[in-house]
Amino acid sequence: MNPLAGYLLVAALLFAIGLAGALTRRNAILVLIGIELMLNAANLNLIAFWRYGSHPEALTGMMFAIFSIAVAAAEAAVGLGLVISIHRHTRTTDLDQINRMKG
Amino acid sequence: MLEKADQIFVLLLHWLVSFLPSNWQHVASVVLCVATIVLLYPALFAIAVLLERKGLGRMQNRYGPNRAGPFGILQPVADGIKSLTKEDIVPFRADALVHFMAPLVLVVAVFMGFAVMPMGRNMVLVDLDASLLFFFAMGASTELSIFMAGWSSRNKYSLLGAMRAVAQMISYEVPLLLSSVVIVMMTGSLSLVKIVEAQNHYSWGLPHWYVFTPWGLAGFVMFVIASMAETNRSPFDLPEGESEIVAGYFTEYSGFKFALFFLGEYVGMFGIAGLGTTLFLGGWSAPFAFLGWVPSWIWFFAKVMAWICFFIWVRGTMPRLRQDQLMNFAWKFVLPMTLVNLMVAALWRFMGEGLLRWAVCSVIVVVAYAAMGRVEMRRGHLGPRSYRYAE
Amino acid sequence: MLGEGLLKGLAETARNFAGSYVSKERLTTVQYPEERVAPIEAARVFPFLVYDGADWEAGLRCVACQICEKECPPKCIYIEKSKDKKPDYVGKPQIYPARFDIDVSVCMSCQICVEVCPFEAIKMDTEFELATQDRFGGLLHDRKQLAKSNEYFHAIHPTEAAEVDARLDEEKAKVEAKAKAAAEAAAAKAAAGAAPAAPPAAKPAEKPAGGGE
Amino acid sequence: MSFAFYVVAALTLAGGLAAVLLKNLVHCALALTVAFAGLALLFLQLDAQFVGFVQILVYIGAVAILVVFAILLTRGSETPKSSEIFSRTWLAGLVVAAAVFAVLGWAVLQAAPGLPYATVAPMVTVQEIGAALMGRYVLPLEIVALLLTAALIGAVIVAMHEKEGAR
Amino acid sequence: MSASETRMVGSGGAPAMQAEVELLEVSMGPHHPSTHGVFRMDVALDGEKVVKLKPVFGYLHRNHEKLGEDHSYLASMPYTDRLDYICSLTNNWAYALAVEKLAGQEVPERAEYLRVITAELTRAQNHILAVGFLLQDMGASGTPLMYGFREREKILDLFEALTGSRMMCNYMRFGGCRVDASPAWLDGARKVVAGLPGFTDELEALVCTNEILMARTQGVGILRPELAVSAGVTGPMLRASGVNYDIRKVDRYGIYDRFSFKVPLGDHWDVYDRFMIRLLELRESIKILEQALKDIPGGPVIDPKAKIRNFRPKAGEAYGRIEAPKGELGFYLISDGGPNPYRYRVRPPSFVNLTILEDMCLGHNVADVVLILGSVDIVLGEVDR
Repeated sequence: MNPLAGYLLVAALLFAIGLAGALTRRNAILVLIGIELMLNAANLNLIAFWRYGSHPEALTGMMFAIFSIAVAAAEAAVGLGLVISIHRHTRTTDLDQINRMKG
Repeated sequence: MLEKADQIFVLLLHWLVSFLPSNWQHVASVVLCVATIVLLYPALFAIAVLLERKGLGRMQNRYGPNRAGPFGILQPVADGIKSLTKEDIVPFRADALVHFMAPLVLVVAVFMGFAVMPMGRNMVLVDLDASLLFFFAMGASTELSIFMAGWSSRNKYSLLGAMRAVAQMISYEVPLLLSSVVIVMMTGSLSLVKIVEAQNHYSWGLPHWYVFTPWGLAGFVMFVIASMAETNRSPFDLPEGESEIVAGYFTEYSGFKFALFFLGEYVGMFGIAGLGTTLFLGGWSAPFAFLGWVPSWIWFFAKVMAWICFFIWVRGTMPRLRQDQLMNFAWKFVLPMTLVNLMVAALWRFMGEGLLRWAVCSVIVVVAYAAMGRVEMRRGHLGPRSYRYAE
Repeated sequence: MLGEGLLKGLAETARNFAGSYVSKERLTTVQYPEERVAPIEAARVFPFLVYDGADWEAGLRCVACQICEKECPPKCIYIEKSKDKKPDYVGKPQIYPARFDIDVSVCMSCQICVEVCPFEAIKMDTEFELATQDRFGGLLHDRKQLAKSNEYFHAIHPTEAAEVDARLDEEKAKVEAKAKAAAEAAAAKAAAGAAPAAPPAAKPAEKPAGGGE
Repeated sequence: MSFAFYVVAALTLAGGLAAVLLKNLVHCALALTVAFAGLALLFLQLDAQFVGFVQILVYIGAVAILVVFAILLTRGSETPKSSEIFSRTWLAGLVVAAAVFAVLGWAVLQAAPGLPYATVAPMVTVQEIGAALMGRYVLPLEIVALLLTAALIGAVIVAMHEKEGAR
Repeated sequence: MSASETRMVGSGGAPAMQAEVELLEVSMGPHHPSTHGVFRMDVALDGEKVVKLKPVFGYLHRNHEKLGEDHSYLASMPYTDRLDYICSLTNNWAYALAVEKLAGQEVPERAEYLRVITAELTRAQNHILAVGFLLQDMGASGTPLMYGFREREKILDLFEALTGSRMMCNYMRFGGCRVDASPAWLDGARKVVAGLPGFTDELEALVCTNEILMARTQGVGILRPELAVSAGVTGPMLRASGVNYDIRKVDRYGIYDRFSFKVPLGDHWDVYDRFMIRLLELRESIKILEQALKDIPGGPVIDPKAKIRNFRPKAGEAYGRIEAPKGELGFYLISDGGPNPYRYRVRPPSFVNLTILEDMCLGHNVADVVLILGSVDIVLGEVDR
């Protein structure tokens, strides 16, 4: 098989797993875990395209991946901060129960 | 001849693998190197433990272990046999798999760091372009193993200890990284080999180690502080502060797994000492030009052991900090200090040679240190007191 | 400046570290089984029974008055009186302990038995290596194990033993003088011989025994 | 495709699957780190050393620890009842995910023959990356720096203990 | 939604917030390494902050008071050694003082001097040890403690040479002391006392200006003077709270009015003050020792009329108290004329000082609890009796 296609398939599968986790789990933290997996799958795509692309010396894919990692770290920090804050208000992290806009 | 002594291990390796067919040589040399590292550091660990116990003993006006073998030098062997033959207890409610994995993950992670450590001239397993980053990445993954140990034991003290340890290690990783960044700024490389080479030249017989510059000294001090915290050494040993939380995250470990934790901790210490040596103390380079004939690996290990001795000395002297004070110290003193140091390093870079930059940089570093120390003491209303007497 | 106190402390430990190699003052440990500290005269560890002469059974000063048994705070002394009597150091017939046991595991080395003994019969030993493998029988010392000669007493507590001997000699001299006087009186009276000598000598022995409660 | 690729890919996918399927949240977080480690290895296989190490440093050293702390702080480390793991709309979610995978997989397989085949591994030093970050990509770098600062402050404020009487 | 409901009712008030926080209940002790013996604290933690602390003691209860009523007056003397087993000589003195009051006995002058010398040596070694253990609790790897032990050994050697035992001295008798001190012993004591200031300097250099020590102890475990007085706290604890109360000055028992010494007082009422007050008291004890060892007269050490056997004080009651190293140590005795006391009661300083533990600990960290407990300087033998 084409190596690039292999990496892309792995990334797609990982993305789907992350998406399924984010959509089906109740716990807010697990939804965040799913989102992290999806972001990582995207990173894998970026790196794979950079590696097998025609201009690897331009570093575009790698730069994208680096920025994506930085953004993902920020997202995780804020997201988990929100989860903790919500937990402090409602004593739960169950998304089915957090259904009100009022704190 | 002296050249040979310096390169003895490299030559030995080449000689050994030359017996093999050429397509096996690469694999064989890697395996041999890894085996050497995996055997060497536990041996050093045994020496360090003995040194620590004897040194602490002497500092406390006692002998330390002196019964096993002459002067107690067989004590590590006795300890090893004891821990190997002890019953391995896993608490009933513990998460057996995670409980089992935690020490393994720790040991693997700390050993990985040595892959990029230049232990002598031409003595590095892989000369990565980003070896400093690799080292920190491996250091970061030890935190997870500590969390695994604390959480899986199902013991409140373990969990408290693990939370403390992880919070502490995360906090001090930032100053640890930032204090190394000045070196990267000056060398222009993340490769540890290049960093050592940049320091390995002499003027008037004195080496160009980074510690002998204002920014290098400040970075070195901050690195030492952060490395003590990173390896959970006194005065930052509160994750295992036995007077508070029994033994912290490895309370529920016994026998061989406990020994693995102990090993991991010490090997981690060697790792960080080796890194500090490489970054600030010129790695394997000799301290004086006329001592250049001594094999480079001797210098490296001598410096690492000196570093360990300093850790032992500090442990023998200092009480332990409290959790919130530790955090405050990291975020409000060490981190700002490393940031100031970054600026000083930049200034140094752009001021050009001369006494002026020495004066300016030293003044900035000293003033910043004194001012921040003062603020730190003022905030807690700390200071020596005088007492009144009633007749 | 921040860190000054820490540096001072580091200097202090370094001084002690170096000092432990040169000065006895900074390394006071005595390596016990090979080295021992000089014996301390006042030391008290565990009681023993003093005997005079060569035969321990005949020479025991103890007359089984049981004062020590009563006064012992943790009650670790067990005494059984003998049915018969034997002569003591002044030659008077006295009861002797048929059984005299002290339990090492209970004794707290307080020396009260020594203080209350009117006969200088029980003294404190300085021997401290009393550990055994048998936690019941081995720790219960009977009178044979407890009996130690007056010479031994002199060896471990020379000052105290000298005082004790002086006191006993004085008493003995007094008793002899009394006996002599009695004998002379008896000779003067030219009546029955040695019989009156016994009651006055036995009396001081019984009086404290009754009053010790 | 090398044997190593299959092993690492399997490890990554297994980690990912375990992370979304396991009951106990801490186990999920640990499985997540396995997935992260596998991804780092994949990056290394793709000759992206720097990104691989950054992946370990950031994801295993920071994000995984953050997740674990969040789990402990929300008392989520106890195993929940099986009925409470999945959301009420789990079927819809699963269908959507499957559909997404189907589309992506189809696209990849469609394009596979035309994709570039193994080229020579690009030699990129860290110095070049640094130069690029400070040169062509300096604006995004500054924006990310701002974003990180904002996120840092935001996360601290959101998670800070509310002082009594503050509201 | 019940959780959020309670929240609305509580409307953010402090009690509701408190109730809502999930607490981590930790049992510290009885085999916890820092509880100085067998002592337990049921601690409720919010994070690492203490919100509730319940001291549990009695693990070392040995029926001391009842034994005292069952034993003769003399036979209780060795038992008092075991109350505060660090300072047996001061325990002896307090008990002897109570019995002497009860029986109306006089003490010869030389015996009074010997009592002061041994008691102040006891105070010195107790304070050395208290400071050492406090630092040990702080995690100082035992170095200050080992230095303390080194110095304490010299004092214990003196005790052994005089009384025959290192810790369970059983030295004082009603109407004096058991044995006389030889001139050689007094010379030895002078030598040891001459070495103590040097040791104190060493300890101060090692720890007193240590920033970590200051950070750990200053402002921690504040005991307000009003609370201290109302709870009956005594000894260095009370003086560290700024209350000038030293029974050596108040009662002038024995011959303490003959010596010039000062009472150090704390102004910040925290652990650091308690730590420093002990060191300063050590220096004052050295002063007393120097004076006492200079002036010691000759003469008998025990009242010649004192009875060892068959001691029966007349009916009545007496309370004898002294300034023990840990605070006011008192013995309360009622005699009905028999060989045993009718009632025998001990007022142990550690026990009373321990009662305010929770008040000092609330709002502090677990690590501080260990320190605060260390600064109280308890000995469980005395707390549980």
